[in-house]
Amino acid sequence: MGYLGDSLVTAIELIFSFDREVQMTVWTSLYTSSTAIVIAPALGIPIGLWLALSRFRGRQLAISLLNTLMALPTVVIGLLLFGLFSRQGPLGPFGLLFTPWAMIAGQVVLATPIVANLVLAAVTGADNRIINTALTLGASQFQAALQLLREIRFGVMASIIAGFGRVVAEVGVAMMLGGNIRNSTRTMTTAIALETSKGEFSFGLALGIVLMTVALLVNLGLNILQQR
Amino acid sequence: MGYLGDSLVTAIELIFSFDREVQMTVWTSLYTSSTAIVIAPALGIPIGLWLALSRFRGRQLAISLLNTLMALPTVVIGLLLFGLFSRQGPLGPFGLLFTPWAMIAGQVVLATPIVANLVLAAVTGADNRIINTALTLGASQFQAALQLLREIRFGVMASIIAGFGRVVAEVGVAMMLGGNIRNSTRTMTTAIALETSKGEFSFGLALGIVLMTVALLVNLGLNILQQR
Amino acid sequence: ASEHLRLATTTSTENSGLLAYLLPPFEKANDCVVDVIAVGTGKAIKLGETGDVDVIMVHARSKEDKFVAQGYGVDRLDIMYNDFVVLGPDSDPAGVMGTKDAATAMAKIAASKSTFVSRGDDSGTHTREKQLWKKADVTPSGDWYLEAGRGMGEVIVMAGERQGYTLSDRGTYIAYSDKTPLKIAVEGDAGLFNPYGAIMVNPVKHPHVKVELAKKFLNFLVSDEAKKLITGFRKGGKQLFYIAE
Amino acid sequence: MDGRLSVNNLILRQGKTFSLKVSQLELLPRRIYALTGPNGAGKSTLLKLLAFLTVPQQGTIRISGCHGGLGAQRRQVTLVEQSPYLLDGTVADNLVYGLKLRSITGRERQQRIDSALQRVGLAGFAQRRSDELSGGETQRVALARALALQPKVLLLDEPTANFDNMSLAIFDELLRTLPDEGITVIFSTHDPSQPERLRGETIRIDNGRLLNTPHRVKTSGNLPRNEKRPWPEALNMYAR
Amino acid sequence: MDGRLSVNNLILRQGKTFSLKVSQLELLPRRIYALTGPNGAGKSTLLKLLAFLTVPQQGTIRISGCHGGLGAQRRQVTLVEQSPYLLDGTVADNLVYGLKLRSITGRERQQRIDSALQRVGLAGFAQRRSDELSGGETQRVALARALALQPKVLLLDEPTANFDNMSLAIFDELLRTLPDEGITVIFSTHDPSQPERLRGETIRIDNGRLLNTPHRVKTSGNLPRNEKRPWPEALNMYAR
Ligand SMILES: Nc1ncnc2c1ncn2[C@@H]1O[C@H](COP(=O)(O)OP(=O)(O)OP(=O)(O)O)[C@@H](O)[C@H]1O
Ligand SMILES: Nc1ncnc2c1ncn2[C@@H]1O[C@H](COP(=O)(O)OP(=O)(O)OP(=O)(O)O)[C@@H](O)[C@H]1O
Ligand SMILES: [Mg+2]
Ligand SMILES: [Mg+2]
Repeated sequence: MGYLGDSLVTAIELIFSFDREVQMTVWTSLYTSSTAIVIAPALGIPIGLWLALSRFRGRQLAISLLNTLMALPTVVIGLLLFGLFSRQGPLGPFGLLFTPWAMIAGQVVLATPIVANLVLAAVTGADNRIINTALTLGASQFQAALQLLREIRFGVMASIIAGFGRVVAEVGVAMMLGGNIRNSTRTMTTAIALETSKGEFSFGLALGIVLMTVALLVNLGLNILQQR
Repeated sequence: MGYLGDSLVTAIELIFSFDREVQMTVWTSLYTSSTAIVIAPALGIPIGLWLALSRFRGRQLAISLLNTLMALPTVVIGLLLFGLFSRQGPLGPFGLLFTPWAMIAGQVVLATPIVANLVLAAVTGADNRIINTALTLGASQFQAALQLLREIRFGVMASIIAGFGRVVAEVGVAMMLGGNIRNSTRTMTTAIALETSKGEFSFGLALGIVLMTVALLVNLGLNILQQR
Repeated sequence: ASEHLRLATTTSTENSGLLAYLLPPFEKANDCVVDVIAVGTGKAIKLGETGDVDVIMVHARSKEDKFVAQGYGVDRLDIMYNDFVVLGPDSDPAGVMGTKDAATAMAKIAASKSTFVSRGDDSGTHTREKQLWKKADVTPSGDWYLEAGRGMGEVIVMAGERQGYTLSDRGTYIAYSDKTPLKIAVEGDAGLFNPYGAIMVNPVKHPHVKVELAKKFLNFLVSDEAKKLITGFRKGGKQLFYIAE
Repeated sequence: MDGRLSVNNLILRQGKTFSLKVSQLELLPRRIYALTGPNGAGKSTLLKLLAFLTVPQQGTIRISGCHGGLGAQRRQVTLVEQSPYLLDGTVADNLVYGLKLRSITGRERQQRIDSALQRVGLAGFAQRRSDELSGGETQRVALARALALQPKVLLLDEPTANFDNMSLAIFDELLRTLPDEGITVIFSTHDPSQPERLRGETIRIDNGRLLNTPHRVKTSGNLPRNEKRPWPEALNMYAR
Repeated sequence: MDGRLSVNNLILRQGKTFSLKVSQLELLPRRIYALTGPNGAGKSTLLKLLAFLTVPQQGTIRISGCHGGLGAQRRQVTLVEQSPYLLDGTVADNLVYGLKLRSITGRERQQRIDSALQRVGLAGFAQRRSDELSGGETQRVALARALALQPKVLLLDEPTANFDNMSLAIFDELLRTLPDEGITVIFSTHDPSQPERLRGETIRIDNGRLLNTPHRVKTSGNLPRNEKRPWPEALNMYAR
């Protein structure tokens, strides 16, 4: 436990030193995660809505499959997309491997099932009069779905927050697809992993505290957004 | 993409070869995750319920903090608990480091905020007459809370499934606290990470497919449980 | 707008801090950036095979030769070497402290069934460990032999926690020396030398490889300037890398 | 004539035992119809069908003068459900929603909101939160929300169940004026005197079958056997 | 005398404008009380307080012969809400729930369920899913669920709002027998004739103030100013 105190001090120093490298890492973490968590709901919310509202044969199986995708390890996503982005892969010519775009793609794959599942759960638990109310007031199917989302926004926001937490905390995708390149694709988490592997435990933990601080700020922001 | 086909074949071979080492790894993954996902809801559900149902100053902040805990990287949890379990740490004498128990502890820390947050969201979205209905039919506060959980069981189950997905897919805690020891604390995910670091991508991916298969079976089981 | 060269290398070179010290002069002189992707030896070679990097720098001679033989790489150069050490706890249950011959020490460890933590990850270090066991005529197995499947630093920590022995490169040990109770038990054996090689990814197989820059980089690595930097690099007051003669 | 509702050969099965069958039903514009029948007769089920919210397993419902699909037809009709759902937000938010969807803005929007709330006796309630209303207030907000839309056909499912006597009087008054505004009203009720008071034509339903159709008497020929006939004899006359 | 409800100096503020104040109210065992008043008068609010579901900001509610805390008092009283929530599952599941909590098992449990369903005219509904009921059926299941518990005090919030005439008759009949079974009934209603029919004592409420208390006439002295008095004059007499 000895290094916990050190870490706190180091963390505070790190935050207020405005060290360029640390800032860069925070920024990489933030903008990859944020981009991913804008794209993931754009895919996950419609999937969740559709699975919740439609009835078809094999729906239960589809839900179980979606549940299973939440258990997709980040390394596996990394491996899969590596095959896609690698020079020999179909997207190889675009040279996306070891760039933030590859990381974002991996994080979208990671977060989408989470968002979809939790939206599915929120819709399933929602008042079943909402859709009909919107429809009879003149909404189209699409507008009614939007209104439904507005009514269950707490659940939708929870799905987005869970997805954000997942991508901002993940290492595997960032490592495999980003490559942990200094000043380029190094994120908070890959930096923590690196420092830990160097034996710089207290520095690693300090970076962890910085990451938590950033995440708290983001969540406070989202919370305020939700209040409105 | 070339290795994708290879991986599928290898995965099927692995599953049907009943290789003792692979079986052992699957088993370690399963029983640590399962134990963790029995303990985490025991902690997370009461926290989520309490945050959803009580009103106190600072509640919004508490919720934001809980949201933030979902962004806790597994390496950071590993570092924190390492300090606790290491020989010099307060729990050192128990010799838990590099045993499944340390992994389970880390996974509980990982899953509890997820379960708590999603239960909070489910309760917030629930019909607000449920508690009063139970109370007026003679339930104690505790029994009413239980009935509430029964009514929103889809949301509660989603929180558990999300937690299970998180712990079964995680690498950091299993690495840091389990040590990835062959035939002892090696899980599916640490094995995948190892094979990947060796450059054995297709074998890593094959293990990933095995893991997904196991997760699918678990989810189908939970789904059937939920149907009842 | 400066050009990027991608170098896949082992964690030991990156974690020791050598590259952060060695690369800037090259980057400055050639107006380029070297993107270092620090991974396990196996994965570094794999990234070379798939053509996702331009140069690899690793320490596993047999694998390097295979890499070149299969046509994935060209222009293999010996860059430098450091050495391995056998680490053990103060209590020294196998009684190997100060032994000069590594294989003998390994045999003693096995005979006394003292805990030994292996990298178990097919890394350069693991490959060397297996060679040593072979030389000692031991097939390690049993409760005392822990195959961890993790990075060097983590394995040092694990061996420390378990009061066991392990094989480490000197650089990582120095980085961890204040975090582990382990001491050097065996060092200086010629069988513990650890050469690093650099290989350019074959531009015939992977046309997008930045041949010009990669060649410049390889030339730099064996230049007098680099030699001076490498031998001058100190950590904790100790020299970590030596130039191959 | 626009706004005529025609139902043909309608069949809807629901649950294990219930089926609603309507071979033919014509509802003329600018009239008031009262739908009466015991609990579980199928009143709400029929109203949901007429609102195009459920799709029958068989048969058609058409609204004359409307040549669009389901969505277009739905826009002509508004249903106030038996236990209405108020959207999260204020009372005004609830009234605004449908107007927004119809791109009604500015002065007209405000006028419609004010007038609708006025008509249900809830002037001054615009800024109240929708989840902090009493039972009767909730029902009246739902009614105002529908009125503001000025639909061709207004479907009301037991709209006055939780109304106090004052509101009931207001409601009766209000309903009588709607046909003149070009609105057809179909409401279900358990109040035996309400159809008469409103000079509405009564459609009686039981066990999923219409016992009469408006404008002409019908034999109970298609009434299922074993029917319990719980409707008091005294009411066995056709209103108006 | 057991089961006497005493309210003292009760104050509950709700929302921005509404406050409920009851300085003194005594409800005697084995009687029927009708709570009447316009929408938003505070009927539901008062009933929730009497059911010990909300805690007043000031004042006390006590049930005589019960010496436990809130939980124990709550067990003596059961409220059927204006818009009741049925638990997920079957009708039987809903009736079983409270009985299970009271450890009533076996034959007695079955008897109580059967009898309660019978009494609300829903015999044969036990295995119906609770989310597949009509509005009136839902209300009647909620009533049966409360009856099965045989509480000392039964609170009913507009229990007959969605009832058909047949059920209404059954209900009136049922209610009249409850006092003999040792049950005090307090129900709210908008049906002006219902209190009389049931020979209940009327408690009139408006704007959160009681306009009378049972057993003795009260001046409207504590009636807030600006009161709209929407209650028809004709009803200004005290039932029984
Ligand atoms: N979602 C549903 N699934 C299956 N059956 C249903 C469903 N909703 C209602 N029913 C059944 O269909 C029949 C008609 O119900 P409906 O709600 O139309 O009755 P209603 O005439 O409106 O009665 P009430 O006067 O009680 O409101 C009833 O037997 C009811 O139990
Ligand atoms: N949750 C709430 N928060 C704030 N105000 C509320 C809340 N619920 C009800 N009110 C207000 O309190 C007052 C009393 O409401 P209550 O539900 O007790 O009326 P009621 O007499 O039952 O009316 P109704 O006959 O319409 O059911 C009303 O003005 C209502 O708007
Ligand atoms: Mg109905
Ligand atoms: Mg009320």
